[in-house]
Amino acid sequence: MAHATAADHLQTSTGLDNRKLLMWLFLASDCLFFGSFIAAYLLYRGRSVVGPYPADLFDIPFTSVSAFILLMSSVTMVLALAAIQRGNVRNMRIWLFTTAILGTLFIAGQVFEFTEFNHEGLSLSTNLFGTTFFVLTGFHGAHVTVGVLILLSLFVVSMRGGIQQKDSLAIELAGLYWHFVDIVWIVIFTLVYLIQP
Amino acid sequence: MTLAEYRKKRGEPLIREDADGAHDDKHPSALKYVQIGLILAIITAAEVGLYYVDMNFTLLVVLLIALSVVKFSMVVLWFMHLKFDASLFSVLFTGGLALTVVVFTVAIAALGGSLT
Amino acid sequence: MKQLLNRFSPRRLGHLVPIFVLLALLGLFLSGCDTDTPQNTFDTKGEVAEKQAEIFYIAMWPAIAIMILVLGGLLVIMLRFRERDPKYVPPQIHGNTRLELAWTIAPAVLLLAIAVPMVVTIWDIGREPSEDAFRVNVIAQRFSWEFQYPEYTDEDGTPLSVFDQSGFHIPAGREVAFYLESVDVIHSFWLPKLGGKLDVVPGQVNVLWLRADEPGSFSGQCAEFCGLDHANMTMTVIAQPQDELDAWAAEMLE
Amino acid sequence: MASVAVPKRSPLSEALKGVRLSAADYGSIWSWIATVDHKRIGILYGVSAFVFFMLGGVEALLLRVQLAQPDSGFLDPDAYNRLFTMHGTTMIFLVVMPMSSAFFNLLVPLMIGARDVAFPRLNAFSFWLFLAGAIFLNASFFTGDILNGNLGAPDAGWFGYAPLNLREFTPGHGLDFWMLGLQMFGIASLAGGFNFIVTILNMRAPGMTLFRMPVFVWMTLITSFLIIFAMPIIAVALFELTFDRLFDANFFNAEAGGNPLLWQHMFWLFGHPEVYILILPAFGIISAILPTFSRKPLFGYAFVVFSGIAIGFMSWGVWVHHMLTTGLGTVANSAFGVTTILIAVPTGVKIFNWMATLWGGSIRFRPPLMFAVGTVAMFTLGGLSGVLHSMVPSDFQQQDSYFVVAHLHYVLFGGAIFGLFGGIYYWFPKFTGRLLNEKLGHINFWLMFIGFNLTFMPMHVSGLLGMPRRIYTYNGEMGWNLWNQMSTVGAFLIALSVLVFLFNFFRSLRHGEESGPDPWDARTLEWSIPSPPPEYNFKEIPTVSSRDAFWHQKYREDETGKIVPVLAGGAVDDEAPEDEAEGEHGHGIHLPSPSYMPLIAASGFPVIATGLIYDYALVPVGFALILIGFFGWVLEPATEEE
Repeated sequence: MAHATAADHLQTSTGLDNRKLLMWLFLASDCLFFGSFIAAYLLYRGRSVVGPYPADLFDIPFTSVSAFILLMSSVTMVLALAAIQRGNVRNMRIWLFTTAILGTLFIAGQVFEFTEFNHEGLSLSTNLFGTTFFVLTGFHGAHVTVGVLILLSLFVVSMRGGIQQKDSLAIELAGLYWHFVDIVWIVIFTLVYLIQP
Repeated sequence: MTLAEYRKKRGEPLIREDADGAHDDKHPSALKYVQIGLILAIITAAEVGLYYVDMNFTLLVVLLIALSVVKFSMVVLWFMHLKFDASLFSVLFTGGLALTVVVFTVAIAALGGSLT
Repeated sequence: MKQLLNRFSPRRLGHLVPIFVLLALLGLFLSGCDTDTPQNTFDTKGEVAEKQAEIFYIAMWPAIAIMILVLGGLLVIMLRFRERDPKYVPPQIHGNTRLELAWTIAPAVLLLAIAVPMVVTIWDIGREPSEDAFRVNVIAQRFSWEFQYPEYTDEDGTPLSVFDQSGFHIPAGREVAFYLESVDVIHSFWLPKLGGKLDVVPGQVNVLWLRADEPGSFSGQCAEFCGLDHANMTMTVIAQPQDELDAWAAEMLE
Repeated sequence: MASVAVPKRSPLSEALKGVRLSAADYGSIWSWIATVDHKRIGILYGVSAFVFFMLGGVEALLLRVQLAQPDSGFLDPDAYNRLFTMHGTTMIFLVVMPMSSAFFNLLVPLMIGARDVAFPRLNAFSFWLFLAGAIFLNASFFTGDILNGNLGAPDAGWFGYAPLNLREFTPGHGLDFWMLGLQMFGIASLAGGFNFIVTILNMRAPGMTLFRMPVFVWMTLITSFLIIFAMPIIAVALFELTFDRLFDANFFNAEAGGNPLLWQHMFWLFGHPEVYILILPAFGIISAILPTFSRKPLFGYAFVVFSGIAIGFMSWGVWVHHMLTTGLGTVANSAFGVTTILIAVPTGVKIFNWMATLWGGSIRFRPPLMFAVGTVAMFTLGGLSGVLHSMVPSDFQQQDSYFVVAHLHYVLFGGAIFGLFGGIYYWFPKFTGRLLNEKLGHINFWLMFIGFNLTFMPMHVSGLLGMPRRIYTYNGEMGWNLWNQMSTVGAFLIALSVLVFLFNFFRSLRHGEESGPDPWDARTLEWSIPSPPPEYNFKEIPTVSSRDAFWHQKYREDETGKIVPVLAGGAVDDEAPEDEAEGEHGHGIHLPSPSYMPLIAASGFPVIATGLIYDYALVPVGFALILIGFFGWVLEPATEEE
């Protein structure tokens, strides 16, 4: 029965699942969303009239660790998917939870970074750098937070036995979203942190 | 007539070859994922290392962007399965991405900004 | 039902098309000849406005030709192919590639052809002001204009500054370079008879050059919505021979 | 998110099931509030859009009364600025877009042979969020002292240029309502865009290949792609504005080094695709009407479709033509002038193909055809004045003058609104079972056509005579008086035509001639089912073997090549489906269940927005509502259980 249901779902004109198509469309559209914020940051880089400036504040080793954590959370996420696709619910739970923890760590790092910058005199209204930096990374952080919520919800559902091998799509979709958030950070890490004219 | 019956009648495959779930064996193994994770970590380390190297700024920008493009592509191709998945997904995603890059490059140039 | 439909035959459509073709022509006729309109963009009094009007005409005549072609074509089609026999089913023609390629390529060629003079004129009137241009700094603020004349300074070297919306003076027959600055929001500097507009953007200085061929008085106003009293952000610019201008400035500086 | 199978024991899912079943009581108002049926959602969209159409129309009439004479004191400048801002915003975001959404919803599933859209609850969410945003935006009127004639509405124009849109220059909450209302509306459109792309790509009936789809469906697809790529940009621009206005950020603050033109770039990067978002649905509608009423297939289907795709692509390369006078320099002006000129090519292709469709046909002069032909004619004029704008040097004179006002109304009223009215006349019988009165329809058309031209043709002239846009008053000696008087008279003729339409609409709902399933002898699948369509649309999903599928069921070529009716062809499938459990071939019809969750999730957004403006304590409440809505949505079963 379970098998027949799966086949029914795939009875679409393209042969692709509706929900997965929706997710990819959302990600394609989200490119424009982050692109707009990144463009504003790049446009205003080096145009702040008063400090503090990026060079005064950025702590590259710290942010590198954050970036590394988020990158590794992508690995654990894909391992969760690999586990459920092979029917290993237990491993899936472990990896799912690890991913959520890593995501939370990243958020914590960001909260720390924001607070630190704030102490050193950078706020949303200080200068162009403060405005563009906080809003860009803040929206990324909001995306990560939503991702953590999704992962934790899936974890809770799976603890109650709600996710089996046939439901691997739910994990796959959460994974697509999660990896996207990760690649956005790859871009931000390079363009915002590492490249400083 | 449902799509399933229609396809049966015409002798078409019921499920696309590249549709997900149909061919689990095409997914890379967990080991492969870990290997890729390792490469990603190494590239990140290299990026941070480059940051501290004193070199020509333009060269640095080119190198850093090249490395992040590699990381970006690896995550998209393997972790997001775009390498193995239906080409429609690739078209949609690269379409959105390309549009983003093109229009904002033009907009930033028109506003008198530049990457460096 | 049938009779009812016939009452609204295509002939009715026929009345309308000539009416608005006439209206359009009437409008263009009036706008071209009526000099009693202080901001008429066709009553050009300067080099820039003239070139812009020329470009307008270059596009307008093909546009009118196409308008007549399409509207006239629709009219003919409606008259000729109206339903005569409700049972009649016309041949099901799906297309004609050659025809379709023709009406893709022909407009493209026509449009690219009118693009050539357009680009030439963009570069022509978009050039930097010449060396001997008369410089005026225009400062826009909600909801008035200020003209500063760096060529006319008092003993302290402060340039002559004028706030009188009913009389800003410029030389006639000499290129005038307007350096546009805003102290608040975006405005747009527009003297229709002398030339098209340029926005005044806070944080940047836009430069517009114009030339009044003859002495005269020119009306203009802010063309970018700037808030409550945008409608009253008007100005009158008086072009006069250089010696008269110098005399005026000397008088103002006293 | 993906729906997840929850164990049957879950008390939460049991409770949700109870709520869901009570919503299924057919006929009550709750059945509309909880509906996920694409036809009902389409009707909700259409009715709301029409209400806003009348509101935006009244705003326009007030503006026209003020401008009928020079130095008029009918409106003070403050009220005038707020009314023109609301008129533009309303007509674009609350009228043309949702009216197009109404047609997408009503028609796309029927035209591709589907039982519903891909995500029925997401569809309901789109509608409720649109409505929330629309009501929120209009609520801004009441933030002023309305009884004393002080409106509280936004007053920075529908384009809200920076830095005029900053709190420093536009104090008061009107603009806050504007930016947050539009933000909601944008999210709703995005959700709708995703939904229709998935629906069109994935839910087509057997045999309905992409190149057998009706042109309307193609235009919906292209529009939806434009929406999902353009809306994020305006969302970001609005977020940036929100941070500037509410949290003192510096995105558009020139004093801090910000560039006000950033707003314009983002606004028009969204705004130009938006123009095609507004017009392409109307193109789709007339591509359905013209073939039906000339009894011929659409001429050059492939060219019409590909020119639509070309317009979609090119719409991303012309945004700077809205900013030619901002001083971007000769290079940018030349490049964007040329791209703008070239976008006229695919548009022209469509016009010629429509004319060729009529050519050689047997044209029936019914109201839908009148409106469709009106669209072709009026859009041609709007397109031609557009070419005049694309001539950059002459645009320096026309930019921000009434010539632009004339142009955009020829495109958006003469093009989009005429097309949408044609669509209403055409599909009204499909969804009500009754025809709109023909005579009143013709009166409606001619009044509107004459009124429209009387209103907007003179604006070409006043614009060329140097009349700028957005001025609440003018000097009587500028030579603009006559042209403005004509425009005002025309505007009231348009209003009269809308009243005729309303009378016709309500009269025909009750007393209209019964239409039967296929009153126009039409060509596409929606006419193959009863009017109004049953809840499940198609008893049996049709199998499609050609374009104009329904036409080919009704007509065939005999040996001499003459077109003759097929005996018993076009028989409408109007029997009720057999009992679900024992439907033929063992597959019953499973309809999506009604749900309150979309409404609950959507209701969180205005709460957050109100909180941002007045009291931050409301913000978490709004987020909680959204979370409750989404969690309930994911956990409740999507369809009746088997």
